[in-house]
Amino acid sequence: MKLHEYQAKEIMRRYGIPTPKGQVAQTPDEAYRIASELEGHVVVKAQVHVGGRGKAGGISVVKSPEEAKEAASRILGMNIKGLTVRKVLVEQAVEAEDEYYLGVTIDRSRKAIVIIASSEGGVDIEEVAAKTPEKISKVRSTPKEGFMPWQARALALSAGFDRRCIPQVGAYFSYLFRLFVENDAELAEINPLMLTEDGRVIAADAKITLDDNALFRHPEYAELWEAEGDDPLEQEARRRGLTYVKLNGDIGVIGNGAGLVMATIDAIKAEGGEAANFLDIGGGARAEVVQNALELILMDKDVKAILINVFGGITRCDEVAQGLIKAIESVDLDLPVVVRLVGTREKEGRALLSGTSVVAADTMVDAAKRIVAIARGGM
Amino acid sequence: MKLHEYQAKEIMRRYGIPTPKGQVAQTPDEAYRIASELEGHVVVKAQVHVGGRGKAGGISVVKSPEEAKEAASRILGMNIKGLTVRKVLVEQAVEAEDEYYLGVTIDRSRKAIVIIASSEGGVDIEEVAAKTPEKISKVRSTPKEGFMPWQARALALSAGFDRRCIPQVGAYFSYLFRLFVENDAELAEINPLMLTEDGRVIAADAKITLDDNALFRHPEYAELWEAEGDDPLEQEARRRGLTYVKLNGDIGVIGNGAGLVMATIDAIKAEGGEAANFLDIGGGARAEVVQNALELILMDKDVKAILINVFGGITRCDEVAQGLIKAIESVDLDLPVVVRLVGTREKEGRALLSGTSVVAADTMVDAAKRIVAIARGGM
Amino acid sequence: MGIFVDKNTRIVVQGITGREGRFHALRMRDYNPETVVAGVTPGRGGQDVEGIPVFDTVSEAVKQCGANTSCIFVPSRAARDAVVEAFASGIELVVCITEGIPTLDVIDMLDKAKNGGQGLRVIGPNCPGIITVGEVSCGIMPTQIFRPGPVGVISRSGTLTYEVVSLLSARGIGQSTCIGIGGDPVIGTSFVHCLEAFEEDDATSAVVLIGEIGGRDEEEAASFISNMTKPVVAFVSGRTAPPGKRMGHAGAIVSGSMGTAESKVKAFGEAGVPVADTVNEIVDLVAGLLTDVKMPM
Amino acid sequence: MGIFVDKNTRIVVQGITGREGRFHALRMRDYNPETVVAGVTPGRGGQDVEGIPVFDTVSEAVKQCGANTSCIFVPSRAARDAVVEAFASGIELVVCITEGIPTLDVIDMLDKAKNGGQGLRVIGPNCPGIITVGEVSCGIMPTQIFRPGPVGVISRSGTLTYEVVSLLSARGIGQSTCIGIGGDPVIGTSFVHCLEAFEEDDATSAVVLIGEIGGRDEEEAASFISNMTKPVVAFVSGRTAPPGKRMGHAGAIVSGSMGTAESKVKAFGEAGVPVADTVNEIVDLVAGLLTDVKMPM
Repeated sequence: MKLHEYQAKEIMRRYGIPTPKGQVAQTPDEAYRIASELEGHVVVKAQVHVGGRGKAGGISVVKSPEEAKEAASRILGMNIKGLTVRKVLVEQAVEAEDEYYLGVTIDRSRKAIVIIASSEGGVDIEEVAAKTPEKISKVRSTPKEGFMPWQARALALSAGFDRRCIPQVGAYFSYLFRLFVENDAELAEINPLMLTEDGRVIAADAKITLDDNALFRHPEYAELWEAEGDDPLEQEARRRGLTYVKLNGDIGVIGNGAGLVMATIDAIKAEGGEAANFLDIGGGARAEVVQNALELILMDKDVKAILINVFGGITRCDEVAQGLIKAIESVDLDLPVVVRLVGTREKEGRALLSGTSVVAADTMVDAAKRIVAIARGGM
Repeated sequence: MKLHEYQAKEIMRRYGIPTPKGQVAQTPDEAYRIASELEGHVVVKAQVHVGGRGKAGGISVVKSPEEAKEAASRILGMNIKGLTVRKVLVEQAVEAEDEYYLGVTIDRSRKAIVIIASSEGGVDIEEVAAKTPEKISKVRSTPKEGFMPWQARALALSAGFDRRCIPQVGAYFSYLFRLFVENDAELAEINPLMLTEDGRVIAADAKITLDDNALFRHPEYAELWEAEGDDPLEQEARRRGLTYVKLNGDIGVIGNGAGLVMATIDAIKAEGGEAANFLDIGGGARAEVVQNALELILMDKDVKAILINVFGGITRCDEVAQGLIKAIESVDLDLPVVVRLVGTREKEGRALLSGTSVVAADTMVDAAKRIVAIARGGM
Repeated sequence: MGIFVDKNTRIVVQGITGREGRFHALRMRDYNPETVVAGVTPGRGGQDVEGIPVFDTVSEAVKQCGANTSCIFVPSRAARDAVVEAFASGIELVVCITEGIPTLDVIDMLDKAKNGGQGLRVIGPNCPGIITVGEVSCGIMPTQIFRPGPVGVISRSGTLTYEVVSLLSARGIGQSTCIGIGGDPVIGTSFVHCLEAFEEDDATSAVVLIGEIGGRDEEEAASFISNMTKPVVAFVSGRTAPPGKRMGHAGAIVSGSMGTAESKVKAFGEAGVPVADTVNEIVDLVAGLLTDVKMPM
Repeated sequence: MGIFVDKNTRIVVQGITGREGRFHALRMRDYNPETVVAGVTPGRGGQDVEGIPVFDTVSEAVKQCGANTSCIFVPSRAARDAVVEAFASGIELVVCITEGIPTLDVIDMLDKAKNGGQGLRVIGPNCPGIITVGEVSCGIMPTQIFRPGPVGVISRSGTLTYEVVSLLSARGIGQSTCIGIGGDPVIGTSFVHCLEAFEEDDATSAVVLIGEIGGRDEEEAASFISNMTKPVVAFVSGRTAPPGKRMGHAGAIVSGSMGTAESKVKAFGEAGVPVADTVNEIVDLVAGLLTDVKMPM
């Protein structure tokens, strides 16, 4: 789960990492009020889960509360890469003498937490890694080992941070690590970390992504979780406990097992079609889960045809078929459906389906071919 | 810092350890109100930092809110081993099928945390250790190693806990360890941990002592810290930042260094006297600290004479003497004072003191002799 | 023969009294009755699950029944505890079926396992387990789709693997060992570990590797394969997945420019590994390879 | 000669730019200019303290100045970090002067030091340091009270130790090494460690042990002394301390029946160790002993 910048900064402040003074606003008037409590230049920043806000016009530096209000009215409601801006962060602008990068994330290959520092802040860290890898320093740790201030100082020194800010960065970096571990983050990033002329260090931008699997340990984030995701279908899916991703095509896809569903979507693409979604109903294929999934797919007005791909595995295919038929009937489906069913008692399952409007397919490739043909040409 | 039972139980509940339903009361009426929200038998327990409450009549099991009120009026204000009861905990009585002991504390010799379980609960664990050591199981760990539920289950099994409660005890014991580490405790103890007939496990009594040195990490306990200690002089000492313990005698003692002060008190006792306090002013002997210490000693109406024992060490004795004289003058002292001063420029220091009413002594033993003579016989 | 598990594997099922644990413990025992020796559920020691003795601790299962492998079905919040207990009690291989374990718990349990000594291995978590065909099944794979044969199968997914195995079996191509390594970002046993073992395994002549988007496991595998003597066929699912979205598996996500299908397909290509575009093509490629290599079965 | 530190000790002072650190670094250098080689204060690298170079990290002090010992004056909340940094950077002995460190921090830093390898030692925390008379002072002890000689001194306190040393020196009895092991509940070096070293030290003929209430260090020492060849005189302060009260030192507390002066005095008595009732008596007992043993100096 991605947090908004303002939420990430709240958490960072709680851990003792300084951030610019400011607050989130949902209306231009609120932005005016917040800006009038700040001095000098003020930044108004769109709060959306997408990169490149600045280039899209989602960030404005202004000189007065009036200008902050104007900027907020312009940015609120703006569409950035398909997402509507509903909140802006209004905060004190910081004059930077230097900009750094601090990040903590998971190193999948090394099965560890990796802590990354760079003297090149304010730009995409992947680009820095590609172009000037010598400007990045990394160390790895684990929840048990921890990350102590002396390690943080050594890391910052080796990344070329100004010596003046070493004691502060040492502290803040170990706070960031603690924040990462205690909140079960996947990413906790400060970019840029600004060094001001008077030697203070401030998190000017902040990103935190939390591990969805660990939310049971963090009931305080349950509300954010509810509201997460900008796509209403993805929100609905979460409410229904389904693993769903909205895609751009017109063929609804349901399958059991993430790899199988991905492969199915790839197969549709290979046949010239476009999947409307990824939807994994998980192991087995109980009727009520299929029904739940079908209901969700039908809420997507882009969907013109549906492909159901189930590998029965341990379950008997005739039982799966019965479940599918029941589910399809219960949602009163009038879109064309192709079903592909494999596993124990496969033939019996297929026989059951033959008595319905559902088209049965033999293989995944066959199923993909049929559904694409249907979606392209009608039945 | 010792916490009261009701405070310890609040923390335990926060960590997921079940405790009997109940609340703390400061008046009989409050006790009535709390008891009327509970069912069946209710316990009213004095909240004082001293063992043997039960034997002293500080615990009552009652059957109605009226009885709870009566018990509270009897217990509130009661004096138990010199401490006045100001609060009672009113809570649901628990019917126990079995009683266990769970404790986490510091193992000084092994430089580790020790986790102790015993199937003999509800009695003094030191006694169990002395009489039936086979009924106690221990393991050691460190903050880094932690204490996982499986270790807790193995410990409880080896201590002879009923198998039914193993899953719960496993969880609660690891919570207790986490509580211990996260709150910088010196002791976190559940005694007894009750197993009810229906297989539930409840912390019927709870003790937590916190590490004073770690209070900077726990601002939430600052208020408790202020109010801690039942002796008003010890409270005043804490406000003044002095290391002070009230004792039973009439000779006020001030020294620099805990070992030196303890030895001084021992020397007074060996000469037949009794110290009124332990007071360590720490390294060096700046005039303002001595003044602060003298002011505190003078608040103790038991004090008839004062012994000041300072080992100058690095500091020059003449400077210390000047400081002492200034401090003694500033508090307008009219009690007899013996000063013993050692270190660099010892003679010069003693010469300075000879011009005052202060009695100078050569050695610690000599100083003890003199002050005891003065306190016994007048000057 | 085969890798990691064989007829000498002795399984304790942690979480055996749960719905899943019980069901699959019995299915594993059906596959080879010798291999399932005990179950563990704290508080249920002394009971049994259709004759399989249940203990309160893994330690008892090791001491009394000689368990050397644990198959874990406990809920995700208890998984780290179960894995660490297993290794601390003398278990050498943990197959962790449980899904939804927080990543930091996985890192922590692997860290503690590593400190437990050499030769300890975790397969998974969030995996369907492992089967050495004809000898032992440790996990939840549908055993009836497997046929004995010379092809090792490694995969990050479950049902997609069954799909491929079914197609192989249908074409008369049997399998030596099939491992689901799991779909989480951090897993105990990577493709490379499996490839190393298959390279040494006399029963295996060729390997099918079923990868997907996310991470760099496939790229590292490609680089390893270029030094292998045995042929490998690869498949990568998620080619059309949008960046920044988790495709069901917690680990199946393209982050920035990391973990794309293109990168993986390219790495295999550069290492000379044939990459199938469809599941059917996997079988064609394997069939082609096997005509060139010695077939031990 | 002497134990733990000698003329080859090379000290880095962590926290050298603080008031205490600076003052004592200069005094230690006064005692033996060879022994103080560097200081560390993060962010102050490149500066110097009256000629002592200051670095940002201990690692630099080790590499550039050959430091092998650290003397720590940082604030209590930074102490754990400083100690762990020292060992991770190649320091072998840490003398931790800092007082008021949370006990769990002490346990954690000793745990991490232990994992750093064999031969690492922490003296303290909350201690006055160590002096090998005539060779090196590492800490805050008033060096002018010491005289070279054959008596090793170990103590849990500061000023009480100076008192005893002053009395010894005044009687013409010199000291080999004097160690303040610290007054906290958990400390790195116990009485037994020091006794082991004194037993092996050619420059030491007898030992004075100054204990106090709390813990079991004195009891363990008593049991060790019964197997020593060198004579030991003991003193225990706090005989009249009430139970359950901390007497200034965090570790000086009688808890239940644990840590009483009686228990300690009894243990020494049973081990045949003479126990002085007053500080003056310590000196009398030592003087008596030394007429019986060879005096190397």
